[in-house]
Amino acid sequence: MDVDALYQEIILDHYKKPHGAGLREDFDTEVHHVNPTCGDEITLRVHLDGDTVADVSYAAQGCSISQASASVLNDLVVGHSVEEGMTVLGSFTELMQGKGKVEPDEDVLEDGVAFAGVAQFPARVKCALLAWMAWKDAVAQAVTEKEDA
Amino acid sequence: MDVDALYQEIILDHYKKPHGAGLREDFDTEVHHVNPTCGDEITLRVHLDGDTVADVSYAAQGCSISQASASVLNDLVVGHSVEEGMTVLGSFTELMQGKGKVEPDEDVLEDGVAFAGVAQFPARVKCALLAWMAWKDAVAQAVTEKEDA
Amino acid sequence: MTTAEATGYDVEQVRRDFPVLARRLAGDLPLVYLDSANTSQKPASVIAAIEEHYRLHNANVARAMHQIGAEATEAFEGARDKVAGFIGAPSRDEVVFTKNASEALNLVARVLGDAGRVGAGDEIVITQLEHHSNIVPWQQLCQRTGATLRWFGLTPEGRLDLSDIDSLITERTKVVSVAWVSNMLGSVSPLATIIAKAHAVGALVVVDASQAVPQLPVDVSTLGADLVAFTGHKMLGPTGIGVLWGRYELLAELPPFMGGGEMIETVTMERTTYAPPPARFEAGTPPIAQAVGLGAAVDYLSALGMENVAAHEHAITAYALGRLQEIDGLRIVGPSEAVDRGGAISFELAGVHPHDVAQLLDSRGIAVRAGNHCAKPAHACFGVQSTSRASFYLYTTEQEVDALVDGLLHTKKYFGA
Amino acid sequence: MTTAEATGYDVEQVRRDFPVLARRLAGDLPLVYLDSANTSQKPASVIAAIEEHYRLHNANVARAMHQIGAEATEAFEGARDKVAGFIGAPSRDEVVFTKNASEALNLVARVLGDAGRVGAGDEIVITQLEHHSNIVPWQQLCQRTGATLRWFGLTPEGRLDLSDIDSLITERTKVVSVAWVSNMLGSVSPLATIIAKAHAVGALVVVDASQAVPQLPVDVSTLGADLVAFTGHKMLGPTGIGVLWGRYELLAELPPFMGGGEMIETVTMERTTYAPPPARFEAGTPPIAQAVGLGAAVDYLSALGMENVAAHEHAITAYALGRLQEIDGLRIVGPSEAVDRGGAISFELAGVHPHDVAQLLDSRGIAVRAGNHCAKPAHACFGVQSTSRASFYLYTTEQEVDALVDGLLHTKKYFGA
Ligand SMILES: Cc1ncc(COP(=O)(O)O)c(C=O)c1O
Ligand SMILES: Cc1ncc(COP(=O)(O)O)c(C=O)c1O
Repeated sequence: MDVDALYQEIILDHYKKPHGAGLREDFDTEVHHVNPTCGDEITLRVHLDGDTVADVSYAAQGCSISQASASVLNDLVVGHSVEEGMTVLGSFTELMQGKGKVEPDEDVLEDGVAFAGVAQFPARVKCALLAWMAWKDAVAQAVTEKEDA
Repeated sequence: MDVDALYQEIILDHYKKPHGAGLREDFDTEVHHVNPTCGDEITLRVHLDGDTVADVSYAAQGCSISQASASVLNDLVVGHSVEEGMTVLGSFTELMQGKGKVEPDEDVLEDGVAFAGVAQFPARVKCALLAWMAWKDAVAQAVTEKEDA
Repeated sequence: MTTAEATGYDVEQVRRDFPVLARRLAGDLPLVYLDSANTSQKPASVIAAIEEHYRLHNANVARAMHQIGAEATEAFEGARDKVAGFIGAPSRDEVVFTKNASEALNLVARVLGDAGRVGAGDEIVITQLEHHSNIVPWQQLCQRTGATLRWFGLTPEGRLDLSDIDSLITERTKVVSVAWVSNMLGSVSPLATIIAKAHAVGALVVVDASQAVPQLPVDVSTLGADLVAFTGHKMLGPTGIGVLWGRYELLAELPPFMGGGEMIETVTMERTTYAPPPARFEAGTPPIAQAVGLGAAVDYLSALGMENVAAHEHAITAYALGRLQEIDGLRIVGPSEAVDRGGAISFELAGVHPHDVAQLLDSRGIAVRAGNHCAKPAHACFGVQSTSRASFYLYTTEQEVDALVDGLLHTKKYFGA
Repeated sequence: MTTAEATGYDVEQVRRDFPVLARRLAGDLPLVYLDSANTSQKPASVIAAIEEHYRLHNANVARAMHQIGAEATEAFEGARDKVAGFIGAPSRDEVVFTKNASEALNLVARVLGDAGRVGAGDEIVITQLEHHSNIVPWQQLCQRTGATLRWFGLTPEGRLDLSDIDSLITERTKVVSVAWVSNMLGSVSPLATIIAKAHAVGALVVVDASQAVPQLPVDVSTLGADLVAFTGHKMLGPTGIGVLWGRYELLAELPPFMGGGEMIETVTMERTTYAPPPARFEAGTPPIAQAVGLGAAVDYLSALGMENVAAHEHAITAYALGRLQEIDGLRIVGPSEAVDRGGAISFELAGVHPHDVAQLLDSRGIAVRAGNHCAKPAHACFGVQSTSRASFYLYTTEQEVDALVDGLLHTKKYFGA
């Protein structure tokens, strides 16, 4: 269990300069997720433009892993279709729950491959997934609202 | 821990032919005591004539030790003064709680010395004391009632 | 029939796994342990699992992020997985660790009251063969809520008398709580009938499986009960741990029992929200090393095979019932044939009080229990205050039963009975 | 001041009694265990006592009349004697075994409600530094009864703010429940003042001594509290056991918490009467092997001498407070001087999240805790969501504190903070 496998350079970079951080006013739905075991929190807003994720804005309190993963999430889903985003979510979740045995696909996950090492630290998997679970929840709500409207 | 030290001949004799068993109508007070750990029960009546214990009658359900000790109690206190009875109670209790290290006084305890072996069987000490505790309780009540009257 | 034929494992070899069975008692007599319904003995693998945990992996769980904390958490949660698998739980999150079966039953009674699922005018149905731990919590709940306690009686043979089931379990019934296997009479309850009837009127079914899980293959996913309680120390595991299994949706609806530790989602001085099951019901530091030990116990039982354990229990019980009935003046309180019957045999020996029976047997190294076995009402049913009880487990041999019979014959002679 | 001067025993020799302290972690690094406020490590004597119990003397207690039953009972009740002696209890019957401190506190909250000693309009006073286990049970009690929860706040230094004691503890106050030593801030509560005030208005005083009994000489006979809770696993004992001490007359007045097993006097289907304390509060099979282990823990602590344990705790805490404050950007949350202070030090490291601190330290074999330490409200007081916490015990050395400091400097560098 090499701690450098966990804290990849890419992760520390995202942590220090998170992409798309902050809460922006244009949004369809907002969710607040908490990781009760460690207390990490995220407030996350999703703005859809038709089928496209126009923006994901967020305020996150938590460790480097959870903050960096919100930043990477922002990179990976904004500007893409909801469906594409869900595919990435699927790959990312699979990687996280793979106990270090899943080979990440860099074409899909881009900077997200840096999280491969997290899968070897069971206690930190939830940190990496916090933003993604919040995003899934917010998107699902947004889609439902659009359908109902 | 020789079981024959527990079940002395004298004890088995008292068990098979208890002295003074049965509940008689002439009495001042009646008590009902239970040993919750084993369920042994005794209903015991005391009849005082002035300072003298005129009768102790009882209905006991329980093991050989508890039955035999009620029988020995009857021998030792009926016809004696309350004070004498209390002295015997003191000696008997001391013997029981002595963990086998107290030398019984045959002049005071008579057949009660047969219970010396019980003291080596902590689980059975309560059996031997059940009737005596009931008697103590009943006598105390009887004395209080006479004083109040 | 000899047990060797009926048992799918080598009992003598199994016995070597249990250090205490090699114990010599006073007079250098070997231990003949016939008190397994009270508590079971522990195989070396269980003892070693606990020891190793404390020696190498001891840390608190859930809260710790360091290596030994992760090890302890994995061991503790791994034990939950093992227990879930062992009883066929659809989800590991349905397995709540308590301190014993009694806590599991009290937990249920308390939270059903707190949730308002039992109130004045409602009825709770139990049976007359219950262990005190499945009587008193319901009496207390009735006292707190104004609900009424009702119960099934017993047949002269010592089985549940279901003849009045239609008048007992009615629209007013909110909970039916019943032992699967009686710890005193040995009888096995007709759960299917009771569960069907209870569910037909919308009542919850609680099963006290304290004597069942150690002896029988159990599959809660097909049992039909809503909640099932059992205890670690009767199934080769350590003291200090019990289990409440519950259907997840039901557990998720119920409020917590005790508060504190990791059963919370968030806490402010004003208000607390609670974690989902099973954490919601596990206040404070859980029985960590005990869960590890229980996990090892479950591994041991699974390796033997619960079908084999059940077959052995059946064979040894049948053998004992036969041999005990050879003794003049011995009366079995409970079914005298090994049909729908667990391995606890309570009996009276004419003219000798149960405590004297137990004491005499003990002087020969034979450990049985004497008393009311925490089942006073069942004793009252049979007009007795106490009985002697011999109970068997996967390590019990026919020779031990023979020693019991010899001891009882000696006891009769000793007391001239 | 070095710990060698202040400590009345040889710490290096003591360390050899704790098998886990010889553990090598990933990278063949030695374990530096600084998480003792979470759970303590166990000396070999405690592990051996548990092992020997299961190997030779395992039986259920109270109910068994056979030799191993008597041995188990003697060991279990002997542990009660030891615990009673250790805390200066006037009577062994005042020592109730629970599963942990949380159960002890919940027990009290439940039975005070059941007994009608707390009702609508009444007030319960706690403090903002409590562990969740001394908050949530009282919130639940208030919810059930309509009573009101009030609390002492904290000073900026992290001590109890008693300035409003006269308006907080009033004639309406029925219970005051307070931690003796905070598991997060480390501060020691001014119990004498609080107890005097509470008793002056006729309120009961409950003391959560979970962090005090492991560290300080405790004498309940002079403390003045009515009820005291603590937990075995933080004082060298096993998991799965806690203690509630109570004044006998008070315990004798209180109704039972859970029902079942040996907590009864007599049971019929209609009605149950209860055994006197402590049995009344011990439903079901108690934590037998755990009591045996706790007894061995108490023996170990007594042999070291609690004055010596306290002196060591004080010295190592003072040393750590000094060294930690050498680190730029490190902020101690709680008193920064070793005055009226226990050995838990929570802190923030600017720019690095506590989980990352803990992870980096773990990569060097140093075990600290990160999170809210089951004290969310205390964290909220200081405007933080979580902290890192290093906590010490009788086996902690200055070298381990030095390793912590080096690890923190490395952590700062690693995260560029
Ligand atoms: C101050 C305090 N109170 C209560 C507890 C709860 O103890 P347990 O988890 O053993 O119930 C703890 C420890 O977690 C504590 O530190
Ligand atoms: C049928 C039954 N129910 C409940 C219990 C209570 O189990 P525990 O004492 O472990 O709580 C027992 C055992 O004593 C039992 O035999």
